[in-house]
Amino acid sequence: MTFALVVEQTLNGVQLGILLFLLAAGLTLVFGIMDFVNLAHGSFYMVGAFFAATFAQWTGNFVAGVALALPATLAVGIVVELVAVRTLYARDHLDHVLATFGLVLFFNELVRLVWGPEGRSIRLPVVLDGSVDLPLGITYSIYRLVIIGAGLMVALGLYILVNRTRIGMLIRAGASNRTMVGALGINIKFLFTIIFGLGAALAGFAGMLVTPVTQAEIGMGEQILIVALVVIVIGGIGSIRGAFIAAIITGLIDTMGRSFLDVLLLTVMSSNAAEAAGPALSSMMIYILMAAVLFFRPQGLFPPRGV
Amino acid sequence: MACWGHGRNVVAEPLLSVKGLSKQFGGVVAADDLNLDVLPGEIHAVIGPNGAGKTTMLNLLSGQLKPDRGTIRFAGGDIARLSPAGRSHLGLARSFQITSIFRDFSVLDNVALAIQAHDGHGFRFWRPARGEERLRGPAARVLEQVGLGARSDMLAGNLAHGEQRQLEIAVALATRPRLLLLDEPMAGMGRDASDRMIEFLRSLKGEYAMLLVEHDMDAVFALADRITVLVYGRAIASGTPEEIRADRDVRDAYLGDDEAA
Amino acid sequence: MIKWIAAGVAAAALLASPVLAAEKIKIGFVTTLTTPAAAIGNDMRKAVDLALEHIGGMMGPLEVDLIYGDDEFNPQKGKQRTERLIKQDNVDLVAGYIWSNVLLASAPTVLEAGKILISSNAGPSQLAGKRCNKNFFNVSWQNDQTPMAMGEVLNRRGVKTLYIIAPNYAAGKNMVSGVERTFKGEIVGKDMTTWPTQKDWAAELSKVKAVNPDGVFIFYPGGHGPAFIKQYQQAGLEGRIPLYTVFTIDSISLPRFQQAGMEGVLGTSMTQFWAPDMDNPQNKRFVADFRAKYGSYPSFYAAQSYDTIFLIKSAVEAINGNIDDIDAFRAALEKADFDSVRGKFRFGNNHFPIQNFYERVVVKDSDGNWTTSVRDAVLVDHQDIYAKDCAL
Amino acid sequence: MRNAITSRRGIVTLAVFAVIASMPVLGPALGQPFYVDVFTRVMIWGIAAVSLNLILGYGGMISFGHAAYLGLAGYTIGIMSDAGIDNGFLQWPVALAVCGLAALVIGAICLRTRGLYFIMITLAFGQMIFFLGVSSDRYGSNDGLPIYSRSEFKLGGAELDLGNGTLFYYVTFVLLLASIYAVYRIVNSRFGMVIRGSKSNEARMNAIGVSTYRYKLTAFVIAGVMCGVAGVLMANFERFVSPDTMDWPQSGEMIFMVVLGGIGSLFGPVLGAAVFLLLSEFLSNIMESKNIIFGPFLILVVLFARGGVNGLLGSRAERRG
Repeated sequence: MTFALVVEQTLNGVQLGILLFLLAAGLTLVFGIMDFVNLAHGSFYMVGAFFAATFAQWTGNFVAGVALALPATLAVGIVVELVAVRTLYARDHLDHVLATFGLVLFFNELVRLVWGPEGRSIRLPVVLDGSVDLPLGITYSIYRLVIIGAGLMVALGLYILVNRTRIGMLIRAGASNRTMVGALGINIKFLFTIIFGLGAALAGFAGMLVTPVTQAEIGMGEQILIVALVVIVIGGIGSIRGAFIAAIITGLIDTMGRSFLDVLLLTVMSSNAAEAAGPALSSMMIYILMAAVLFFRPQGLFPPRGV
Repeated sequence: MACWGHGRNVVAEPLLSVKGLSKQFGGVVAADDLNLDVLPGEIHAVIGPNGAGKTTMLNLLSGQLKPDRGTIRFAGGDIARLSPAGRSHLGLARSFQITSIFRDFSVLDNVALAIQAHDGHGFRFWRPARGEERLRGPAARVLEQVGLGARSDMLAGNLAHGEQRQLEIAVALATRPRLLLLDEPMAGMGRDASDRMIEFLRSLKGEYAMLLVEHDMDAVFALADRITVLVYGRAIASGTPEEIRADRDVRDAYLGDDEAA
Repeated sequence: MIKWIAAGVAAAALLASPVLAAEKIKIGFVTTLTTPAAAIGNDMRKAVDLALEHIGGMMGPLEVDLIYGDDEFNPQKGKQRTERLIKQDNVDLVAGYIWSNVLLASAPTVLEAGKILISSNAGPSQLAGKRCNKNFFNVSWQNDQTPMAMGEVLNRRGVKTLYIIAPNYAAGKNMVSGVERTFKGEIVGKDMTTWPTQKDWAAELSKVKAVNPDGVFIFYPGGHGPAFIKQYQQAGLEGRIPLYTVFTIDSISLPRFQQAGMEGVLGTSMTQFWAPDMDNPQNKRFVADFRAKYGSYPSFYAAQSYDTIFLIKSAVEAINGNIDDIDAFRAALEKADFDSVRGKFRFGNNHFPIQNFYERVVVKDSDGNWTTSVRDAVLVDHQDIYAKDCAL
Repeated sequence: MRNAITSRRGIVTLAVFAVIASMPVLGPALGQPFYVDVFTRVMIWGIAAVSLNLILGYGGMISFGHAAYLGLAGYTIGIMSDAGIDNGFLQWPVALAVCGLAALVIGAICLRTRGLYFIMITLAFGQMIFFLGVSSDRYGSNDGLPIYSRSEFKLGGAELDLGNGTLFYYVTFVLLLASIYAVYRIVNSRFGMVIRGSKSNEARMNAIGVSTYRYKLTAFVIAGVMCGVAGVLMANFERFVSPDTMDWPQSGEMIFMVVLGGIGSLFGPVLGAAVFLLLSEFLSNIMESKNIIFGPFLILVVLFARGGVNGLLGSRAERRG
C-alpha cells in the first residue's frame, strides 16, 4: 500500500463521488422543493448517455455531442414533467414511487426499441484518451481528471445559481416553505417545471460524462439511482450541500472499500474467509453506511434548515 | 369548589410547574426562561400575539418538542424528558390548534381508541376491539358529555368543523387527564359554536385543570382564573383577569383597544 | 378489470388451442429477448433461424415448430416460460438457456415432465456432476474448461505473476477457479467485483498498476467487457501489462471495439472451443451465411445454438421421427452424429461435450473487420472435471 | 366482512375466490392445466401482498424491501434441505423464525425514520440481503439454490405429500384464506386499531398515550413472518431460490400488487396479485416489449384508479381520484 496508490484511490473516490453528486443534486432539489420522490431520475442518466453517444457519433466529436445532448435531455425532462409528473405532486410518496417505477419500465423499453439492446460507446478525442504523469510518480487517466473538473464546475455553478440568483432565491424559498413561493406571486408550476428539467439535465450530464468510461446501456440508471438515493438520504433530503458532502463520502468509502478492505480483513481473519467476505462486504458498504447514519441521525447528516 | 380556582387563597401544590423553560430554533428564540404553574382545578390562560411561542410552549409541555433547558414538573416529577405518550399516561392531555383527530375513523372509534390507550392491553391481536363494551361504553359516555352522542357512527372527517373541535376535546377527555392543554379550542368557530364551547369548558371547570391558549378574548376572560401574557417566548405578565386587564404594559404590548373590547 | 382478466384468459386459451399433429416436432427455445442481455439472445435467435432455414424447416419426416421464450434475464420468469412451453404449448423438447440460474430454476420442470432438455450455453457444475440427468444435454462446455485452457496458455507464455479481476457471481467464481486449477505461477492480486452494478474499475486498475504483474486475467461478459478494456486503456495499462480474457471479447463486442478505435484489442489472447475461421464445411457455411444474412460475425453463442438445431435434427432423423420413443430419441442424441461447427464433438457420460479448446486471438479479416482467429489447441479432447461425479 | 357479501364488490370477490378454489378442476377440464400453476403463483404472491398490506395499507409503512422475506424463507428451506433436513415440521418454523428475527432487526432500525427515509432504508436492507445471497458461494451465489426435495410432513403413518400438485394447491389456498382471516382479525383488534390509528394520525396517537414504535415494530414482524409463509410456499413450489427473488424490483412489484388491488382493503391484495400476474402473463404471451404497455399502465392506475380493483368495485362515493 504505497502513498501513490492511496492518492490515486482518493482521486478515484472523488471522481465517483462527483458523478454521484450530479445525480443526487437533481434528486434532492426535486425532493426538497416539490416533495417528489423520483425513481425515474436514473432514466435521465440513461437517456443523456444515449443522446450523447448518438450525437457524438453524428458530429464525430464528443464535446459537440454533449453540447447537443444537454438541451435534448432537458427537453425530455420537461416533457416528462408536463405529461406525467405534474399531476403527481399533490399525491403521497407511495404514488410517486409507483408511478415513477412505471416510468422506469417504460423508458428502459423505449430505449431498447429505439437504440437496440447492445448499448453504445463514445470514442474520446485523442487529447483526453490515455493518462498523464502527475508528481509523486502517479499516473492518472486524463479523462477522469476531466470528470472531476467538470463536476466541480457544475457544483460551483449550482452553488452560484442557488445562492446568487433570483431563481435560486425562489428555489431556497421553495425548499423551506412551499406556500411562500406561491405567496410571492411566482408561477409555481413554471418554477417546478424548470427545476425538474434542470435536475434531469444534471442527471443526463452525469450519464454523458460516464459513457466514454463505460458505455450507454439499458438499466444503467437504476443501478446508480439506488446509490444516488443512498447519497441524498445520508446527506439529508433536500440539502444540496449535504448531497455534495455525502456523495464524496460515499464515493470515497466505496472506492476505499474495494481497494483496501481485503488487506484489512486479512489482518483479522484467514485468507479464505477474507476472500469470501471482502467482496460481499464491499458491495454492501454503502448500505451499511446509510443504515449506520440513519440509526444515529434519522434525518441524515445535513437536514436542510427549517425542516 | 369555586374557591379552588383562586390559587392564591388556597395553599395547594401546583399540578404543573414550569421553571426556566427555554427553546431555540436556529437563531429564533421560541421559549425564553419561561416560568408558569397550573394549580389543580384551575384554568390558566396563555395569551400573546402571533409568533409569541404559545404553540411551542404547548409542544414542550406535551412532549412533541424537547426543551434546551428548564424543568417541567407535573404531578410531582420532572417530565421534561418524557415522551408524549409517557406524559399522557401521567394525566396530561392536549388538543391541537389544527384539528388532530383520526379522520378516517368513526366518531366513536376516535374516542374508544383513546379509552383503549389508557386501558392498556394494546397487544391484543384477535378479539374485535369494536365488540368490547369495556371500550365502547365509556367512549359513548364521553361523547354524550360533549354533546356528540348522536354523531357516534359518523366518519370523523365528515363532521362539521365545530364538531371536530368538540371531538378533539372528547378524545382528550377520554384519556381521563388531570390537566388539559388546549390549543385554541375556539379556532375557526362561529360565534354560536364558540359560545357553546365556552359553556362546555366552563362545565368542566373544577373537574380538570386546564392550560388554555386562546385568541378569543371573550373566551379567555370568561373562563380563566389566571392569565399569563407571552411575548417573544417570554412571560411579560401574569395575574388574574382583572390584573391583566389593568396592566398597562400588557395593554401597550398586546391588548390593543379593539382586541380588548 | 375483471373483464380484462376474463379477456386475458380467453385470449390465452385461443392461443393455446391444442393441435394434434404427429408430423410436427415442437421445440421450445428459451433465451433472453428483453433487457440489455437481449444482445446475446438475439444472436442466438438469428443462428436458430438460420439453422432452420438451412434444414428447410424439416427434421427427417417432421416439420419443425419452434417457439421462442423470453426469460427476461430472471430465473423465475425463465422458469415460468419453461412451464408454459411444457404444460401449455406441449413442446416435445426444450432448448436454449444462456444463464446458469435460469437453467437451474427451469430444469426440474422439463425433466420431471420426462422431456429432453438441451442447454445451448449454460453449463452449471451441478448438472455436469452430481445432478446430471439422463434427459439433459449440453452442447457448449462446462464453465471451468475455458479458463483451464487459459491457465495453460499463461503457463506457455511464461506468465509468473497474475492479477485476476472478475465479477463476484457464480460464473465469475467458476472462471477464477478454472484458471487457478491449471495456472502454475503466483496469483498476486484478486478482485471480485459487484455484479452487475460495478462498471467502473478505477480502484482495481490502480491496484494492478501498483502491483505490476506479468499479466491480468479478466472475465467480463456482455457490455462490461468493452467498458473494462476501454478503462484498461485509459489507465495507461494497455501495452504495458498483457490482458488475458475469457468470454469477454466476442463477435458481439468486437464491432464496438472497432467502432471505438481501440486498436489495443488486436492481438489479445483468449481461449475458446470454437472460432469463426475454423476450417470445416459446416462452419464455413454457417459463418458465411450468417454474415450474408445479418451483416456481422456470429458469436460463440450463435455457434452453439446452430449446433443445437443440427444435433436435434440428427437424432430425429436417426429414429425416423418417432420422437415419442424417448429412450430411442435419447440414445440417438447421445451419439451426437452430426456435423458440428467446431469439427470433432462427442458427448461424455454426463452429456457434456468432450472437445478441444483453442487459443484464439483478435485479428483483422480481409475486409478489415475485427474478428477472432483460432491458434493452437490448448486442451485436446478435454472432458470437464465434474463428469466423474455423474452416475450416468 | 358480513355486509360485504351482498355488495357488488362482495359478489366479484366471491366469484374470484370461487374461480381460484375450483381451478385444479376447472383448468384441466378446459384443457388449460397450465393455469393451475399460474393460480398457485397468484395465491403465493397473494399471501405476500396480503402481508405487505398489513403494514403498508393499514399501518402506512411503505416498505421497499419486503421481497427480502421471500428470499430469507426460501433460503432457509433450501439450506436446510441441502443439509439433509427435509422435515417440514422443522423447516417451516425455522424459516418463519428467521423472517421474524430479520424483520425485528430491520424494523427496529428502520422505524426510527419517517417518510422517504423509511422507504430508502428498507430498500437498503433489502439490497443488503440481496448481496448477501449473491455472495454466498456455498449456496450458489447468483445461480441460486435448487431445492431438490419438498418439505416432508409425516405424522405417524400419515403423510401430506406436497409433491401432489392439487394438494399443494389447496394447502396454498387454505394458507391464503388463513392469512386474509388473520389480517382481518388483527386489524380489527385492539392492536389493529393502534396500527390504523398511527397511520391515520401518529401525533394524535402519541398524544393519547401510545408509543407507536413498539406497535409498528410488532406489525412489521408479523408482516415479515406472514411473507415468510409465502416464501416457504414459493420455495416448495418453484423448488428453487435465488437472489433475484429478493432484488428491489420484486419489492416494487409487490407494492404495485397491493396498490393495484386496493390499498388497505382485505381482499384487494389478492385481486391485485391476480391482475398483475395474469396481465403480465398475457402481455408476455403476445409481445416482447410488454413493459412499454406495463409501465404506462402502472402510471395510469396510480393517476386514475387509486383505490385499485377493490375501489373500482365499490360504490361511487368510496372512490378516490
